Amino acid sequence: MAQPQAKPEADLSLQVQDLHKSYGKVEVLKGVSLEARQGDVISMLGSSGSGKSTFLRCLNLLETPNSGTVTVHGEDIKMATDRHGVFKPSDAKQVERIRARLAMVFQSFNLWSHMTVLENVIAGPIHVLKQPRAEAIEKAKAVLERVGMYDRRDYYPSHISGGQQQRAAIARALAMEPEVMLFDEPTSALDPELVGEVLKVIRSLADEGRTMIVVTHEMGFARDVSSEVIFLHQGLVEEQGAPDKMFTNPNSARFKEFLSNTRN
Amino acid sequence: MAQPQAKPEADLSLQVQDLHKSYGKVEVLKGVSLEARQGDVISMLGSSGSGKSTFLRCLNLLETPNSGTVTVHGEDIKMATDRHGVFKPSDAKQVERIRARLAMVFQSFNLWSHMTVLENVIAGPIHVLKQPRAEAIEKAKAVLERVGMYDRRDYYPSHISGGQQQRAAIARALAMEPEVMLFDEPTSALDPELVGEVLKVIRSLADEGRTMIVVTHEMGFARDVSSEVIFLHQGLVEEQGAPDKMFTNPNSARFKEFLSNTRN
Amino acid sequence: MGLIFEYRQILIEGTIVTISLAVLSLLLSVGFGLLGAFAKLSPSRGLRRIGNRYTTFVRSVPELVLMMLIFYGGQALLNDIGQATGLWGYVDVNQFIAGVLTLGFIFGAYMAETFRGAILAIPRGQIEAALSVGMSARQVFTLVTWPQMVRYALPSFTNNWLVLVKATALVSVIGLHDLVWNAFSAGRSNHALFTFMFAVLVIYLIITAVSDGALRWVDRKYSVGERKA
Amino acid sequence: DTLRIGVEGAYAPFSMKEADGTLSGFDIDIANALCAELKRECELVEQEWDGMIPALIANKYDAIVASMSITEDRKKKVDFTEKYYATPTRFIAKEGATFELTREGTKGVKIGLLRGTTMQCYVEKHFPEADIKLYNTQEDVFADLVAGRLDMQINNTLQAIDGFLNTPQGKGFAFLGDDLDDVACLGEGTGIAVRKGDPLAGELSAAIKAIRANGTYQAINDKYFDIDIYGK
Amino acid sequence: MEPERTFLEYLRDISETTAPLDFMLIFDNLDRFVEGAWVTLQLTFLALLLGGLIAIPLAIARAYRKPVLNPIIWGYTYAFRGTPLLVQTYLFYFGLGQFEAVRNSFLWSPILSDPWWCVLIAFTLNTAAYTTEFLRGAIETTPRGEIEAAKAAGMSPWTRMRLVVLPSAFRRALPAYSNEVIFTLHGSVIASTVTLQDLLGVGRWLNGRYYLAYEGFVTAMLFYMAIVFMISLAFRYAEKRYLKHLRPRETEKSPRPALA
Ligand SMILES: Nc1ncnc2c1ncn2[C@@H]1O[C@H](COP(=O)(O)OP(=O)(O)OP(=O)(O)O)[C@@H](O)[C@H]1O
Ligand SMILES: Nc1ncnc2c1ncn2[C@@H]1O[C@H](COP(=O)(O)OP(=O)(O)OP(=O)(O)O)[C@@H](O)[C@H]1O
Ligand SMILES: [Mg+2]
Ligand SMILES: [Mg+2]
Repeated sequence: MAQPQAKPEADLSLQVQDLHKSYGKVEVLKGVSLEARQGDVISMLGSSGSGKSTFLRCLNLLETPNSGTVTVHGEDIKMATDRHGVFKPSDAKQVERIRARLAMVFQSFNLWSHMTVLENVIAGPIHVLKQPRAEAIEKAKAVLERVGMYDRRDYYPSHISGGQQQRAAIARALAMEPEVMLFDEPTSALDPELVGEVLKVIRSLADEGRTMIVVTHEMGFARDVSSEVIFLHQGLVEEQGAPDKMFTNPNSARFKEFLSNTRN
Repeated sequence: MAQPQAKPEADLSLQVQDLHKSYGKVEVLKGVSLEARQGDVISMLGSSGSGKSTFLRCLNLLETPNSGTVTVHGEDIKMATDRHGVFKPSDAKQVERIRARLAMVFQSFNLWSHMTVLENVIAGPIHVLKQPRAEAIEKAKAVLERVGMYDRRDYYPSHISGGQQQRAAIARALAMEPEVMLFDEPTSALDPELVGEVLKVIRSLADEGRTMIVVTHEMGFARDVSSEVIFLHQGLVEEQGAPDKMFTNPNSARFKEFLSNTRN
Repeated sequence: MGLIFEYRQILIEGTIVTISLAVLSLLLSVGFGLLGAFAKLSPSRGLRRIGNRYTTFVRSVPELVLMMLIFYGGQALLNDIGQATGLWGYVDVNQFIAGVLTLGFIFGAYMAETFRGAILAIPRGQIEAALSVGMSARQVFTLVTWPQMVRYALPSFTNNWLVLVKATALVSVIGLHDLVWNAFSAGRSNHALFTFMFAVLVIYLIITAVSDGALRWVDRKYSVGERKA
Repeated sequence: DTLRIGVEGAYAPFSMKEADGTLSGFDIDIANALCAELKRECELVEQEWDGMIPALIANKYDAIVASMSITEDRKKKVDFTEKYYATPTRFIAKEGATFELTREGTKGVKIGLLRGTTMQCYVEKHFPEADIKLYNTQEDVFADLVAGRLDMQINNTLQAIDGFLNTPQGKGFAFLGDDLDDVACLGEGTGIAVRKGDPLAGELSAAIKAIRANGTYQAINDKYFDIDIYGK
Repeated sequence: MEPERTFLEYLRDISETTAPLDFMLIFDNLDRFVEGAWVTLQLTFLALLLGGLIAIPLAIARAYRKPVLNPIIWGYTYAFRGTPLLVQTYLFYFGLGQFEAVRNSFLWSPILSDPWWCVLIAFTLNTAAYTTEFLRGAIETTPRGEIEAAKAAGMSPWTRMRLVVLPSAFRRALPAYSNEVIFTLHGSVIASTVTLQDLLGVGRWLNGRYYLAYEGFVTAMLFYMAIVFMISLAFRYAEKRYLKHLRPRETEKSPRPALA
């Protein structure tokens, strides 16, 4: 069980303040804040449609928040209102740089369909991190081995099973050796054995000092691995805290209900 | 807990015999057989890549098996070897008719992206079952209500969350009021509360006498709801039987291992 | 400019021939194109072979030659049959119909490739989902394949259409007098080829503008449900 | 039954398009006069020059009245009537040009001419080392001569005077050398082509004689030209 | 030697008199056709290459609706796709030649006076316009999730374009691109109207020289057919190679007889 420890301010690897996001008239995020120190594993719980994916997508600016700030390792992502009155990132280079340090595993995987699994994994390291090809392949093979996808490395995404696609997507994110990882339900398509495997991987990454935000429906994982749990409800943080406390003694009525309806 | 009961032969709603399927040189299914009586809920377990999706896809002939027979309510799906030596269904009308009686929820949802959720749900009833439009809409609304998607009925699939997409896909299958339902990990994208809801729906469908084959990674569901559990391993049925027996006293070493690696 | 006004009658007549020929052949070519695309994507090896031969052969022969082949060769064949059977004497192949059939047949092969590419671009799961609810091949097509395919096919379809509009000029070799033929013969009769060429340009640009508007509308109509990047 | 006659429609002043879409010109008037003489109804069918003979053979019309020279090569494919006019062929170049009209003198000289005419045969036979450029229409030849892409061109004198030298475009250009002489290539004048073995050739020849005799021919001739184009 | 020569003469005789096509004449002029084919191939493939290179940035600018560029490029593709290639070629060749100023400019003697260059320019601009439009379509239909994945990996817009968007768009456009290649090849016959001796030019030359009706066309046609046949093969090969991921999960021939 990972203990949440007090860490110095400098270690703050990710800080989000008062994030708002609407689609048209529907406000999906109504002011979400979060702080993650290096090595933190933050689990995000929340019911379907509560805005978890949207939140992750805002962190690396795949969605532009309507307001709020995102700070990565002390660096504020610069946002500005352009002349059409649209709030958006103002420094494209900065956004790229930051995205390279935040890897994401998508809920729907989003593997590049015209590349084999291996090509998917090495694309980022070669073209973004500028690793030599041979080195990237070496590392990719190790990563694929780690998620049990080594023998499928030359398959196209459309020719592998759902769980294999998900593992390929995880491998792709791992290969970027990012400081912060955003996982959107990374074990949804996996069998219980593999869930265990993948969660082990996540735990070991945390031990290496990487910061992770994991959207998950695995209560066990949230309780055992994470340093902090956030429960999102209708676009707001309903409850947040250390897992032991949250699971044994929840404050919020909604979270209590959520827990009690969970079959375990 | 549903008890597997001995039912008369006539009730055999689905029968599969010695199904084989290869992709190129890789043999994915190496002879799988299965019998489902009316009202049966058969859970399929198995590790990622073991051939579960392929098996479901063979049942309604989205994949053509290399050999084997599928019998639905006593009706053999006619297969024949054409003059190029390819084994395939020989009666297209029969295949359509049978598909209309076997509804499927895909692992990757496969919602029609140019239709709203409601349109997705009514398309089959209107065009395949020839229900009047008004009636189809009525029923669709009820079904959407049942999975908690009523208020999102006018959204396009690309504008809803993963869990909402999955529920829409379940609603689409339910609306066909099929005799046999094939679920491919129907709760993978759902939060624990909704998992409970959906499993309740499945249980109630079973009580109505529908037959279901559910690929799942939810051990709890497999144990509590299903009348039979099948454990697939590397394209073969490794173990099969009543859930109580399987979970408390497994025979196969592989299934034992699978269970012990399951964090629960 | 005065000259063009003077010759407006034959320019208008030519334009009408061009447009009606183009529109009718377009309809025909869409039909041939869909058949061709389905043949080429069909699981049946025989159909695939027919589809491949159609697109390869028709596209390999220059349109002009094919047109002459069908028009003159078809005429000869018709006459021979008439003679052999004694059923008819000399019948003239109607130039307009021959033109429409030939252009439709030729452009069907191009449309086939366009449609095939578009169908391949549809996520396969979408079609599988349709099959799994028991839709017939026709229903899968009208409810799922077509609405999604249109979006992918449109740019290349537009190209084909624009080439087709201009290819109608080829029918002059079989004696149909389209816009280009009429304008050029007027231009040469008056040593004012460029003036008339200019008129042709303007008329074509108008046709293009109108079709562009129509196609944009189609694009909007078939892009529902797409998240814009 | 009607007599169908193939004409070109873009070879002023022999055949051209009027604003109302009707055809006019020397060839057209002659064709109509011949029909009147034969007391047959006539239908004029417009056809591009390239496909003139193939369309005749394919029975799209029965005769060609389109300023077609009678040559040995063409006779292999079709029959001809007697000539109905004959005009000499000459070279045209910039005024004061000094090309020598010999094999050596035309080496590398750019000569433009209309494809598929008797001139092509002549130039390729006599000046094979020239840089011969083939055009689809006479208008294009004139345009390139003016633009300087050609050193000279070869053409039917009547057409050259009417369509070029007497127009503003033709300023500064003049005939070069004398009338050319080579029956094998240039033919024996302009005739009407019919399908091989068609008795129509004889009937049309007789009709040509008749309209020359009764003055119809002369009237048409004078309508378009200052000189008598029937030749010797 | 003797009997062979008579045989040749005999052939020539048949060819000229009884055969429907004067094949000996074609045979005698085969070298010219080969030269013509070379001109055709050169023009077609240079135009496709240059046009393709031009089209890529234009298509990108169109797909992403770049403010000022988009309407300008649209105007360009509109004009070039909307008007006949013949007229465009004429305007480049004869139209420009009409002006004194053009004739006296430095562009005249090496480039604009030469039909080869005029035709190449016209063809290139033409095919670039068509290619721009269908490539734009293919770029616009790139699955959104795949672009997001590329963004999330921190790829710059250029890398994203090069690695994800274009490769996927090219693949989707492949079947339609075969149309464009063939259109350009067929369109290249227009070269013969401005005195170039391309394949059709040679065919027309032959017909004109010997007052033939078919021989030149038929021979040219056979050459064109051969070229398109090779193009089709190339595309089929390219699809096999590059569209692997689009192929349905398909079963190869069943390895053993069906048990049913
Ligand atoms: N087109 C194909 N070509 C080759 N192999 C394929 C193809 N499609 C699937 N496979 C392989 O078949 C095996 C079974 O795939 P299937 O999708 O049935 O697995 P699954 O049991 O559903 O796994 P998961 O739980 O991950 O969804 C996998 O190992 C996969 O890689
Ligand atoms: N493009 C869009 N337009 C309108 N509404 C949207 C759009 N995208 C998402 N939404 C809505 O925003 C809400 C939050 O979506 P989000 O994907 O963040 O949910 P989630 O918490 O990840 O759910 P899940 O667990 O089901 O994946 C949903 O109710 C969804 O319908
Ligand atoms: Mg989500
Ligand atoms: Mg699966």
